[in-house]
Amino acid sequence: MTNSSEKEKTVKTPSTMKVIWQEFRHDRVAMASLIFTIVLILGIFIYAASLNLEKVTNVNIFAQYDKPGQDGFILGADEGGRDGFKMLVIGARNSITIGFAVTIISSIFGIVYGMISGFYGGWLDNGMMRIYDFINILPEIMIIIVLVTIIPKYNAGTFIIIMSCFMWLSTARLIRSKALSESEKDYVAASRTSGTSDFMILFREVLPNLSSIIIVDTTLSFAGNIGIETGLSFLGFGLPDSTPSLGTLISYAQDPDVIGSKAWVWLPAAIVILVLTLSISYVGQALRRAGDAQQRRG
Amino acid sequence: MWKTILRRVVIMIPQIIILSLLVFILAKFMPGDPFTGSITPQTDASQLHALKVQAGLYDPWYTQYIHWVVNMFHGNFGTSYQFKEPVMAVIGGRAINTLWLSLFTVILTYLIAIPLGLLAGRYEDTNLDRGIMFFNYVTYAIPLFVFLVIGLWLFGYVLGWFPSGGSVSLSANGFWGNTWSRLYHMILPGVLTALLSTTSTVQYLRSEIVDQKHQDMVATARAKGVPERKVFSRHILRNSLLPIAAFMGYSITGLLGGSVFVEQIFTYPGMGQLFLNSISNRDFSVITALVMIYGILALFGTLLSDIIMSVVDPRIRIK
Amino acid sequence: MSLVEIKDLQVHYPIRSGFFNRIHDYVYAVDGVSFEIEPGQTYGLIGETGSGKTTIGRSIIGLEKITSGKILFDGHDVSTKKERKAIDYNRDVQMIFQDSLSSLNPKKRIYDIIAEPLRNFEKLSDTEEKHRVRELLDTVGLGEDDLFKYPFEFSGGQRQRIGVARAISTNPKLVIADEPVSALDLSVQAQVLNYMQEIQSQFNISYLFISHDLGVVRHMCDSMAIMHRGRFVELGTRDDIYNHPQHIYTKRLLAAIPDVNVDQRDAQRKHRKEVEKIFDTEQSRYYDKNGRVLPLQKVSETHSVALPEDQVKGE
Amino acid sequence: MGEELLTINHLHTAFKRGTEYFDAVDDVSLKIHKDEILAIVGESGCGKTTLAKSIIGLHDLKRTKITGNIKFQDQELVGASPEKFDQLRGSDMGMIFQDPLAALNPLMRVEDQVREVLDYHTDYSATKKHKIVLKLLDQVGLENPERVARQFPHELSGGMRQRIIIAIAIACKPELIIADEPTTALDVTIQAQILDLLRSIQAQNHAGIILITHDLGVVADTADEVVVMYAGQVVERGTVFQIFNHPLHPYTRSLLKSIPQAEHEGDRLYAIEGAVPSLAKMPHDGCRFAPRIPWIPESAHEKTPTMHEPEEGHYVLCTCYQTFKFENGEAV
Repeated sequence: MTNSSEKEKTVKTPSTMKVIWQEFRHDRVAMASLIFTIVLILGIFIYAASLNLEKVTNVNIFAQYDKPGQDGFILGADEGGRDGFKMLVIGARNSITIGFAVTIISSIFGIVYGMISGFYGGWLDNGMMRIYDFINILPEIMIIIVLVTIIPKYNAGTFIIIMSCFMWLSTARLIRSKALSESEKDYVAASRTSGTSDFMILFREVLPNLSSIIIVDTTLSFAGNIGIETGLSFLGFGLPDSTPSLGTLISYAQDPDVIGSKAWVWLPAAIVILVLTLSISYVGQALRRAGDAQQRRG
Repeated sequence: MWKTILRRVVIMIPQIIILSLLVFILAKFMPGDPFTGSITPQTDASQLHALKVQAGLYDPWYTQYIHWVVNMFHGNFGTSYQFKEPVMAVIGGRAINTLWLSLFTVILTYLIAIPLGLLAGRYEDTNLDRGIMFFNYVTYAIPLFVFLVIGLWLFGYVLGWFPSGGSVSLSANGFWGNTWSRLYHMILPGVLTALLSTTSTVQYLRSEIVDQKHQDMVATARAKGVPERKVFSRHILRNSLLPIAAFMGYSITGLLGGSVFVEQIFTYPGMGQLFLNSISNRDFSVITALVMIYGILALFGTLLSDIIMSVVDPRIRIK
Repeated sequence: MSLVEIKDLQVHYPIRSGFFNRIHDYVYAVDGVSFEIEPGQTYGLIGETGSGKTTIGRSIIGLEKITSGKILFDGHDVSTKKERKAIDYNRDVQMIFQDSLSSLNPKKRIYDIIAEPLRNFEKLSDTEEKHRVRELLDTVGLGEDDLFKYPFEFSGGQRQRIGVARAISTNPKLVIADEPVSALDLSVQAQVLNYMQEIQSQFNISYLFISHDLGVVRHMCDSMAIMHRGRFVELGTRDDIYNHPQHIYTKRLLAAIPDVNVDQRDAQRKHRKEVEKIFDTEQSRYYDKNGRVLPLQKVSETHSVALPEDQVKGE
Repeated sequence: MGEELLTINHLHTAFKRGTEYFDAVDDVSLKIHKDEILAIVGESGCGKTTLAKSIIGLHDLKRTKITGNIKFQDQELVGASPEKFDQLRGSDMGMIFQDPLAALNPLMRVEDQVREVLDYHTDYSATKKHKIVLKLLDQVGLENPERVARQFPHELSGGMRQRIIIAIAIACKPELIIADEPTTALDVTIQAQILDLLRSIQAQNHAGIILITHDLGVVADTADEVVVMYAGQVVERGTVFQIFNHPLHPYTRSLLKSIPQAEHEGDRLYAIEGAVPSLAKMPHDGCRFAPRIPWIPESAHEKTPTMHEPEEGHYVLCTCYQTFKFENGEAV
C-alpha cells in the first residue's frame, strides 16, 4: 500500500500552474480581476443560454432607437428595434467564443511550430523562419478581409480558421526563442546522452520549462484575439450577419447620427470590450510577474 | 556593410515573387473579371468573349501571371471598375493622404514613447515608473478601433473639439489655410493611434535601460568618474536608443494595418478606406494593387530596419 | 584491446560569409587527433579556451557531428547516430557537465533526473529502480530526503554530485567529465573529485577528464594530452608531461600556473619570463607555416611530442 | 612599506531583501599602503566584491546600507557625496573588472572609451589626449596602438580587452587600483601576462593595488599582504608569507590543504564539509566556520569572535585557531 502512494509521488511532475498560483494568490488586484473576469464570462454565457436567438434578433420596427429604459429595454434598442442588452450579451458570448477558439488553435500551432523550429535549429529552423518572416510581412488585416470576401460558404468556422492562420505568429516567435535557449542548456545534452529520444526531450524535458511562458502568452493572446475579431466584425468582415459580435454592435457607430446622438446603441458594447480585454490582460500580466518570481526561485 | 545590405536586398527578391504569386492567386479567386462592370443587357456574348480572349483571360495561368507582373512593373495595375480610371490614378491621391497621416502618427508615437520609456527605465520601481507601466498595460490591452471610436465620439461629437471626418475642410483656402486644415484633421486620429502604438517601444526601451544599468560596462563608466547624468546619456541611453532607431522600419507594417481602421472610422480618404470601399464594391483590380503595395511597403520596412541595425551596431557593421 | 580508439578525428565548423552566405572557410575545432582509452584509466585533456578539448569530448559521446575520422568503442564503429543507437552506446559512455545548474532540468525532481538513463536503458521494476537511485545518491553522499527535491534546492557542489550520480547510473565503462569542477569553489571541488575517484576504483570506470586546470588534471590523471589549436602538442604520462615536457607550448603552459609556494615565487616568475621569451622567439619552429601543430613524434614508449623532425631524440 | 593609503574600520555593508537588511560585509577592518598589493581572497559569496564596490562607491544606496569608516587619503568615503566619488573615481581610484567584454561599451571605439577618463579629469587638448591614449595602450603592452585605438571591443581578444580595461584604470595614474578577479575569465598564459603587467604598473606608478581573487595561486604569486574572507568577515590577515607559510585560521588551513598537490597525486584530497552559508542563512553570532569543522568542540570557539594578533601584523578571528586540528589529527 505504501508503495503505491510513494509511486504516485515520484511520477507526478511538478505543476507549474500550482507554483504560479502560489505567487499569484498574493497579488490582490490580480485575484480581483481574475474573479471578475470569470464571473463576467460565466454570467454572459449563462444568460445567453437562456435567450432565444431568433426572438432577440427579430426586427421590431416600432421600437427603433428606443432610449434606455423605454419599453423595458434596459440599454435601449437599435435600428431594428432589438433589445440592446440582450444583443450585447449574445454578441459578447460570440466574441468570447471566437476569441477563445482562435486562441486555442493558433496557440497550439504556434507552440508546436516554435518548439520544433527552435529545438532542431539548423536548416529546418532556417526554412521555418523564412516562412515565418514571409507571413509576418503580409498585411494580415487586408488578406483576412480579402479571404473573407472570396471564400464561398463563409461561416463562423471558416472565420476562426482564417484568423488562426495569422494569429499564431507571435506565439511561434516567442516559443522559438525560448526553445532555442532551453535547447542550448546542458540538461538537454544530458538527456540526449541518457538515451532519451529527441521527441521525448522536446515534450517531456523542454516543454515543462516553457509552461509558464505558454500560460502567460495564451492569456494575453486571448485578450488580443477578442480585439482582432471584434475589429474585423466592426469593419463588417468578421462574424457573418447571422451571428452578432461586439464588433458588429459597435459598427453602428459608423453612422454619424448614431455615434453622435444615440450612444446607447454602441457604447455599451465598446465598454464591454474594454472591460474584457483590460481584465484578461491584467490577469495575463500578473501571471507573468508570478512566473518571473517563480523563475527567480527555480 | 555594403555586402550585408546588398545581400539583404537580394533576399527580398524571392519574397516579392512569392508575394506577387499569392496576390495573383487571390485575385484569380475573386469573382468577376475586368469586364464584369461593363456588362449591360445589350452586351453581345461573343463580343465579350472576344474581348476576354484579347485580354488574355483564357491563357494558361503562368502567361497571365507574367503578363500581370510585367504590367505591374510598368505601374499598370489595370482599370478601376468603380471609378473607371487607371488604378494608379485612383490610388495616387489616397496614398499621399495615408503617407501624411502615417508620418504624423510615427513622429507622435516616438515623441510620446521615447520619453516615457526613458523615464520608466531610469526611475525604475518608482511611482513614476509604475504609472508609465500602467499606461503601457492599458495601451497594450485596448483594441485600436474601440479606442478610436470612443475618442471620436468624445472629442469629435460630445466635446466637438475636432472634425469628425475627412482630410481637409472644403472651406479652407490658401496654402496655409489648407495646410492647417489638413493638420487639424490629422490631430485626433494621429494622437489616438500614436497613444496606442507606443506599447512596444516603451516596453522595449524600459527593459533595455534597466538591463544596461546592471551591465559591467556601466560600472566601468562610473569607475572612470563619469558623472551619473553622463553615464546615463553617453552609455545607457545611446546603447538603448540605437536599436529603437532600427525598429522604425518594422513599425510601418503595424501602421498600415491600423490605417484600415483609422481611415474607416474617421472617413479619412486614404488607402485603407479605399481598400474597404473597393471590397464593398468588388473593385478587384484596386484591391490586388493595394495588397501588393502594402506588402511591398512592409518588405521595405523590414529592409530599412535591418539596414539601420547594421549601420548603428558595429558588431554587425564590421562583418 | 582498447576500450575506445579514436582515429584521426576531425571536427570542422563552417564559417559562412560573403554575398550568398556560402561556406568560405572552416574553424578547425578538432584537426586530426588520435588516441586510445584503456579500461579503468583516467585520461586528461588539457587546453586553453578554444583549443578543441570540449569538442573532442562532445564528439566521443555523440553530441557533436564529426567531420571525418573514426571513433571505435569495443571494436564497434560509433561515428554515426545509427551505429550508437544499435549498441545502446550511451549506456556505456556517459558525461558530467561543467555547469551543474544548467545540466539538471529545473522542473524535474532529483529522483527523475537520476532515473532517466535507467528508464531508457535498463528495464527495472519500480522497486528496483527506486532501490538503485537511492544507492546512487548514497554513493555520492546524498541522502534519502534529497530524492524528491528540485535542483535549485542544492548547492553547486551537491548538484555536481547529483550529476556524477546520473552519469554512473547505468554502470558505464567510460565517463567524459567536461570541466567538472571549474565552476566550483575550491572547498567543494575536493568533495566532487574524491567521489569521482572512489567511484572509479569501485566500478572500474575510465574517465576522460577535460580541464584547463593543470593542477586538477595532475591530481586525477595517469595519462594526458595537451591540446593547442585543435591538435595534440604532447601526449604522455603524468611524469612525462609534468617532469619532462618537451614541446614549447607545454612548457609555457606549465610555467604560467601560479604556485602556492610563496618562497619560490621570484624564481618562478623569472622562469616564466624566460620560457615566454623562448616561446616568442622559437614558436615558429614548432608550428608549420599555417600555424598548424606539427605531427606527433614518439620520443619514448609513452611519450609523444609534436616536434620538428630534427629535434626528436629519445629520453 | 609606503605610506598609508586606505584604512577601513568596522565596515558593514548590508543589502535590502524585502524589508530586512542582510550584512554581506560584516565588520571588516583592513589597511593598504602605497606600493603594496593587497589580496582579498575568498570563495564566491564571501563578500569580497561587495567590499570592493563599497570602497569605490558603486552600490545603489537605495538598497544598500553602509556603516563604518573608509578613509582614503584623509577623506571619509562612507556617506561621501556622489560628486565626491565622481571626482575620485578615475583619477585617484581605478577599477579593473572580471569580464573584460562586458566591461567595455560594445558601441564605442577603444580610443573613445580610454579617452573618456581624461575627459572628466583633465583639461588637456584633444591632440594631447590622443597622444596619452596611444601611450597608455602601448604601456599596457598592446602592439600597434594606433590600430587598436580605432577598433571596437568585439574585434579584440580577451587578453587585449583586459589590457584596455587596465589602460582605462591607470589613465590618470591613480593612487589606488581595485582589481576584481582580473584574470578569472582568462586562460593561464594570459593570466600570467596580466599579473606581470599589474606588477610592473605598480612599480612605475607606486600605486596600491587591491587584488580580489578566489585563486590562491594568484595570491601567492602576486600579493604582498593577504586578507582572507569567509562569510562576510575577515577571518585572517597578514603578509603573504605569514598566510601561506603559517596559516592560522581553520578556514585558511583547510583551503590550503584542499589544493591538489604535486607530491600527493591521486590521493584523496582534503575536502571541507558543507558549503558557504547563503546571505539569508548567515548565522548571527558564534564562529561562522564552526559548522564546517564539527569535530572541534564548541568551547574552542569564542561566543562573539574577536580579532587576535598572535604575531606582529598577523591577525586571526576567533580562538579556535589555537586548538584546531584536522580530523586526522594533523595540524597543517
